[in-house]
Amino acid sequence: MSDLELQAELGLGARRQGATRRPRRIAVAEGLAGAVALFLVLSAVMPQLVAPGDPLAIDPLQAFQPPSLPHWFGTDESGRDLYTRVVHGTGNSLLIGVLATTIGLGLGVLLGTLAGMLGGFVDFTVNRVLEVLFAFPGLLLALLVILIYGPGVATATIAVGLSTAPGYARIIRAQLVQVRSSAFVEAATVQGLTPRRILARHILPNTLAPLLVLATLGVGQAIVWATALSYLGLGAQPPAAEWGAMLSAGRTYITSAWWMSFFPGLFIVLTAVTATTLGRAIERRMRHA
Amino acid sequence: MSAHPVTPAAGPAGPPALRVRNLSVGFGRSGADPVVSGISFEVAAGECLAIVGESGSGKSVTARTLLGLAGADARVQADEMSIAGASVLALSEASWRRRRGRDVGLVLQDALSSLDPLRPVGREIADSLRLHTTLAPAERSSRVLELLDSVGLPDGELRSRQRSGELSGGQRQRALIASAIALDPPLLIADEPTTALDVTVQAQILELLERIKRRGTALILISHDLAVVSRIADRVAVMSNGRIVETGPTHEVLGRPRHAETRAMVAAVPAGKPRGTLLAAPRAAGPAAPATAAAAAAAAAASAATSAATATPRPARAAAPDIGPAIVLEATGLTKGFRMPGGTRLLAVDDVSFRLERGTTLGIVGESGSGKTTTARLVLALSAPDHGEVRVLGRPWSSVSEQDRRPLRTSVGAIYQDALGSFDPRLSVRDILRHAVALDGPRRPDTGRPALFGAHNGEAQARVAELLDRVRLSPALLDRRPLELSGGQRQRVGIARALASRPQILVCDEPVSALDVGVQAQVLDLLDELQRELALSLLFISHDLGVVQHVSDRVAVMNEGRIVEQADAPSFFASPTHPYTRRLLSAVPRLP
Amino acid sequence: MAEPVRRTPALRRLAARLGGAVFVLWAVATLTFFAVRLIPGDPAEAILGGPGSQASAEALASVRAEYGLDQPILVQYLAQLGRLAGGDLGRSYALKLDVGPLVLSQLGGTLVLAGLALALAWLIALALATWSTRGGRIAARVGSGLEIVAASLPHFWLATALIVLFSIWLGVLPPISTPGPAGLVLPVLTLALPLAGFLGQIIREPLLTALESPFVLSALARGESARGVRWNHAIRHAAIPAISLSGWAFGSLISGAVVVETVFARPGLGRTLLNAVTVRDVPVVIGVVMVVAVAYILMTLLTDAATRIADPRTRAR
Amino acid sequence: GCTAEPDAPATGKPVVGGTLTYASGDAEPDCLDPHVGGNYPQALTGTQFLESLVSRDTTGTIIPWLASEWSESDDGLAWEFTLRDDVYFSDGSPFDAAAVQANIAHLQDPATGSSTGYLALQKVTGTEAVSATVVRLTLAEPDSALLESLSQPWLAMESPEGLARGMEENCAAPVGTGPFVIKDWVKQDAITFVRNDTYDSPPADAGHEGPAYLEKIVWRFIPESASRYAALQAGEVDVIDNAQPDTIVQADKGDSIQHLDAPRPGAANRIELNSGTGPFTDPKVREAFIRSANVDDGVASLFQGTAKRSSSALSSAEALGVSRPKLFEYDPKAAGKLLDSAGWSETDADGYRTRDGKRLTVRFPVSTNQSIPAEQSLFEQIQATAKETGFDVKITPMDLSSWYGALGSGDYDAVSAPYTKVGPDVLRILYHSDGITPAPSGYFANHAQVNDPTLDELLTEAGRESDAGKRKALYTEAQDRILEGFYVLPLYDQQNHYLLGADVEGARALPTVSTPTFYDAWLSR
Ligand SMILES: Nc1ncnc2c1ncn2[C@@H]1O[C@H](COP(=O)(O)OP(=O)(O)OP(=O)(O)O)[C@@H](O)[C@H]1O
Ligand SMILES: Nc1ncnc2c1ncn2[C@@H]1O[C@H](COP(=O)(O)OP(=O)(O)OP(=O)(O)O)[C@@H](O)[C@H]1O
Ligand SMILES: [Mg+2]
Ligand SMILES: [Mg+2]
Ligand code: NI
Repeated sequence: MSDLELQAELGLGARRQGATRRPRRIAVAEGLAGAVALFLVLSAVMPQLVAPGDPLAIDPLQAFQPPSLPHWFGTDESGRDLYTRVVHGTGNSLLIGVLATTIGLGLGVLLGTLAGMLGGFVDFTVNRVLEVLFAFPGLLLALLVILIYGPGVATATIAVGLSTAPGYARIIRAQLVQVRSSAFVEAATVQGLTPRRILARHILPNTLAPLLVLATLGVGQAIVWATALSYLGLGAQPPAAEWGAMLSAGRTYITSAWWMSFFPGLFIVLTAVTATTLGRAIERRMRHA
Repeated sequence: MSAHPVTPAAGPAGPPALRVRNLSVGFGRSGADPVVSGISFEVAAGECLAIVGESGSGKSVTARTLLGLAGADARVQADEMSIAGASVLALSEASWRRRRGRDVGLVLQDALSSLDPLRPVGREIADSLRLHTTLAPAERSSRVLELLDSVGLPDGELRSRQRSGELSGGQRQRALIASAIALDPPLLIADEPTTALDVTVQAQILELLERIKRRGTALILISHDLAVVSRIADRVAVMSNGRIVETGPTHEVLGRPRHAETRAMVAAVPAGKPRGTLLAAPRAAGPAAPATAAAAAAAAAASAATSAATATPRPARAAAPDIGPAIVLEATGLTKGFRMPGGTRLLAVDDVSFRLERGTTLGIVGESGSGKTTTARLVLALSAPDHGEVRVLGRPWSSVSEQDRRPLRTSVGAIYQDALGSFDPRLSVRDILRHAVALDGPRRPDTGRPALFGAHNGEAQARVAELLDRVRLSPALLDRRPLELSGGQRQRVGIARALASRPQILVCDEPVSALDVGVQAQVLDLLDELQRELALSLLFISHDLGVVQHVSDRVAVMNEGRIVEQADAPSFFASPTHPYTRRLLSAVPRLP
Repeated sequence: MAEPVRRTPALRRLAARLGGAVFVLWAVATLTFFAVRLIPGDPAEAILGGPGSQASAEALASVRAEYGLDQPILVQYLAQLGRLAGGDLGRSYALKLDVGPLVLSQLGGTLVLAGLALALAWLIALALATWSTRGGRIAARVGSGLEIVAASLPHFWLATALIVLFSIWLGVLPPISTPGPAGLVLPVLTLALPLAGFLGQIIREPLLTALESPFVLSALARGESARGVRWNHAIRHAAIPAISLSGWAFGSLISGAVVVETVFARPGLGRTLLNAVTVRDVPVVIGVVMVVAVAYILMTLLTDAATRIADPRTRAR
Repeated sequence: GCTAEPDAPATGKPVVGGTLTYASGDAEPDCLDPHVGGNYPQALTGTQFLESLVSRDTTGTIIPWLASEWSESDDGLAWEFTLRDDVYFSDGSPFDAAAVQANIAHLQDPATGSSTGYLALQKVTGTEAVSATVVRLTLAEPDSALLESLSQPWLAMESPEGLARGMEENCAAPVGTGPFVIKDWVKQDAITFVRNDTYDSPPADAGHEGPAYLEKIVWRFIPESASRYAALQAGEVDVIDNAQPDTIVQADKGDSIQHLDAPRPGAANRIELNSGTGPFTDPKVREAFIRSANVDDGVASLFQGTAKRSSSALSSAEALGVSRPKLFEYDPKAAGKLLDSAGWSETDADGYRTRDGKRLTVRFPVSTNQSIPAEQSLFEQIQATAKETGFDVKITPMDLSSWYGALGSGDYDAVSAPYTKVGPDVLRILYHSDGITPAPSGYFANHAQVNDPTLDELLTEAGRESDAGKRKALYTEAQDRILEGFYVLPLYDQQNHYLLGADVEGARALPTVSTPTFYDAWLSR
């Protein structure tokens, strides 16, 4: 597959000629996503405000309570309030998502920029490296990282970040190559701009702007990824209130206490959906801007 | 304004092939203005009705409506709409489907993309047969071959297996026509069938349409190119703003246009208008009032011109300032080859030499793929020639490094066919011009580079305003981005940007071929005016001979990478020597 | 304008492909070899049954000698490469089996799982995309909403939900993999749904674009039905980008298989890998990685071929 | 319902034939020969096709199996076993004295890499075939645990011809005398056992004679507990092990699933406190930790009545176990005082005790392979309650190798490790100071690093004592020393719950190490 296709597939940089279908107003879905995002960010930054309880406080006699007024999301096997835990887990989960995406993007930008800008041998080499990385399924890469550095939030974050990097790198490289050969860059040359100025003023801004969109899309996926690692016992460690860990703990009791896995799962899906929706909205706006 | 019903001047008895009375089409909310409002016309068998009009006047919408394809959100109303005497106003989707292709064929405006790029064209053509006949596959294929042959595509065996991407524009257009006439529909609608083609191919298509008409098919030809229309249409209906404003036999409407709209259109056709003639009517000259004396004079002359619909000479050119050499641009023996995937080499430019004198225009014509753009890129030093050399203002240009070239870059400006693509999509018009102005502005003492952000100062702003004024753009557009501008406005911003560095040479690669005649006229006028005032030298590349004839002092014809003929414009058009040139010139349709 | 079709000589292209494949395999082997060296723990111990066994110093030494673990790392690396070149994946530390046959025996199950999931994902994505682009605005919203949600579902959560729904509540499908086709349904669904959401998102845009394109209008003008337009023209355009992403999707399916095979107790590469990783069975890890890399390369070849068939324009490149 | 009590006679007439599917949540063994290594998963599978010299009944009495009788010499340094003369291995070779010799030699051969069996035979110095059916073992010193040791599946008898095939082949399909024979082992998927049609050597407490009823056992590995239970519910499998507390409760409520509760013998599940280094070198701190942990409520809520709180170092399956509930009562106040007196009197901002500016941290590596989820939750609860007293318990879940690594390097203050062995001799393995020195691989069993000469003496003495009364007294005293020294925090018996489909009849757990046997089992469908 050519890089341009890859990028077109991901709906990036696609500036359809004459596309004047401007989104007229904020769609209902986008509004909802915005509200959920606000709630999530608030939960991450000031969990005490959203759920005043202690996420680690146990109460064995209150274990396995189904959702009720005092316990909106029910309680877990140690009688901890699941609503409190889910809210307090937001920060952790979002942090994993954001950090992993940052790592993946950072590495992707580095590799992609190297390949896209220097071209020639560097491009060739980086492309081969990416090909190799692609041949490692993501989870495998993550498993290796975790094997070497031991399980935990930090490792899981790094692992997820690493395994998403090749995808980002390819997109960035494709974007760069496209921008570099675009007519407006040639026009700038004809105007007499120096290469460095062309890079700073035209190429980089036009390459990196779409990354914002990628990032929002990536955060959701990274959280889902990290959950899979938690499920395999390689992610966040108890009793930390991390969604993936909670979900995987809840799975054990799925037949008797559905709420233990339902609510953390709901929040994971909600976050991923919110991030994706917002990312798409931003993308649409940028494309029509 | 009242509707002008169009009735056939003469025709065989029986119901006309198509009759439309008081047709209106609107989109979206019911309160919105209709896009087509109350038009009426009819066409008889063997007759050709041309619908002309500026871009956006509703021509294509009308065509689609005649096949019930106006769109899901379209509101179609009419007193009558009948094909071969049968009303098609309230047809179900299924009955429409039975008629489309059989009773009426449509050749879409976007000829180049109207065939599925993933399917062999033979299949596309056979589809009409598959949908409406019970022919066996083998019979269909043989019919496809016949059709291809009848539209002038020999080698049908091979062609029918090719996909549209593997065909040239003209071939595609013919294949598309073949698919539309597969069932010999009594009515054929052809929407801009020649717009995207170069003259030679255009001539072939027109011939084909004429043949179809002679066979007794009723033909509706939609075009904004009056020259094309004049060649084939029996009657003309002029659309403006969704209405038919004028109608009548072709020679009458084009020869003695009554409506202002029609007169402006006729005037905007550059072909045959001598150099220095104003093309655009003043109302199209942009929102800003002419600021310079010359412009005012031009405007006055223009109104005179339109009233008479004849060529009016404009003020004489400014005397060329007496600085530097008289030959501003010189190309000698330029050669550029490309390696093809198979390992072969394609000589896109082959031993091309020319000289551009100060204050004059050298036009380069040639059909598609003849190497015009490649030549322009060599001149702009966007790619390096394999052999040969380009000199600018007498100094070496193509043979030096980009760094050494940079100081001279300000002397060479460029205007591109795809104006939109040549702008950074993130920048507003203000930023684009400001950056351009800064390059020409004072240089930083330490680095010798332009003091970029000095562009915020008053002087820079004044220059931006001056540039805008020059290209007659309203300052209100300053904060828009290129995507939010019309084609003509974009092209003007492009020109303003090119002028910012006070260039002496302007390289224009197809600067108007994406524009419709009206806008094209404005841009050509503007270039002409700028040349007069600033003594610009223009390298003007186009495949439109009419345009080139209008703007050039000297003309070069390219064919397969070579310049086959080069001469002063008047003698060139009067007495072409090279056979290729003669063929080219004879293919150009002209207004009567 | 007409671009003449140029074809690269098939042989040369094949050679380039092969060269690329060999490079990727070599790099994957090298990377894995050195990465597993970084894993803490003594391989000799792993061979002797893990650190829980009370292996004596002599036993450790003899195992090191037997497996060449006392050699300098470069020698071990070269030996490993030599073995790999000869198609020998070595011997499992823990299972005391030859890795080649072991991995091959597990490969079938995973390939069936991933292949079916890929096919099902395609089916769902196409069905959803065509359904939701035919209906009005609401259908389109619902369709793209479903796709986003499906793409965000963690595999193991989905697996659990499916088990609860189909095995425990409805009692129609076995919750673990069984020899018959019934046992495949839930694992395949689990892998396919998120992928379908992903593919659907990719298909939707080009499908809409294609449906608005002039060639569709011209087909309609020929008398083609809405359905005919969709299936004869639009789908193919919409599918091209997704086809070329299928190679990548296959890789992600292998990742998913680790989870799905664990949940549904299916034998397969994923489970083998996870087990091998937890007991530090280095040869098996390398073996699985190599096999997956080969499968990925083949899959990429396949998707490239599929793209060529679906989109003749790419043949010119 | 809880119908399948271990020795409840099956109702109705047994049906011959049928395939029973067993779903194991334990790891798939690398080697099916339990001599090699010797872990519980091997015991589970081994029980189906291997047999031991002796067995044990539910009262803890050793009963005949492949050996019909035995005798100990007066000095306790020699044992003679009389073997059944009508038993053949499934490869057709006879089971005789030479076979026993070969097995013991195999277990003691370092190349075999036996761990459990090797330890159990530590005192055995020689074997001698007195006749074809009488074998004599000579010991370096008296071993009161010898019979118990020999009853374990890890010391089961395998065909000498089978052993001679070499480790690799033998691991794939060891040959025994048991009621079933390995037909086929598809790695990562299932082992298939088929009936041994010539079988007739059940242990003395079996329900019938002759071949087993079942035609075939399919032994699957389903690591996911939820999947396992769902499969049982759906009827895809007939028996599951490692059942989750909540599913056991559910099963007990309904009629469609039977429950077989068979706690493992040997040590109880417990947290061992490292008295060798770190804060727990101080007995007061150990006691404070134990007092600060609210185990009762946790066990009650997490296990929902399926497990009882233990206050003994030994499993309740061990007749000689001693319980001291008073020592392990939750008493945070007392814990606080103890910490004060031990010098951990300051409290930092986070509420943790400090001494000389150092936080009272308890490093607690947890092996995810060995601790079921409920147990890990219990640790979290202990962590939470201990925090109230001021302990900063750092739970670190690890995979098995890392966990062994952490133990080997002494990087732990508390640890929980199961240990299954028949008889109280397990105490010697776990708490004798010999167990502090790690093997070359880093493995050692005395995680609490108890180094008490008096205790050492008691344990050694008890291991030699063959008089039941004296032996009991010695073990009681030893256990008191261990419990009163606050080296361990007992939690509950090692859980071993099997759930069976309603149509599985006659299955029971062998009272040795509580592995299930399907010799008497049949399917009533
Ligand atoms: N589906 C639609 N929905 C809304 N507006 C439409 C639609 N199709 C066309 N229009 C509008 O109708 C007007 C007439 O369009 P039409 O395509 O008929 O112009 P035209 O005369 O063919 O112009 P051109 O010469 O550029 O092809 C334009 O303003 C266009 O924006
Ligand atoms: N970068 C390139 N690589 C390979 N071939 C090229 C390249 N650029 C141009 N060509 C080929 O060179 C020939 C001349 O192209 P060029 O763009 O100069 O034609 P043109 O006269 O501008 O045609 P048009 O009127 O269609 O714009 C064509 O056959 C084209 O395919
Ligand atoms: Mg049109
Ligand atoms: Mg060109
Ligand atoms: Ni009028």
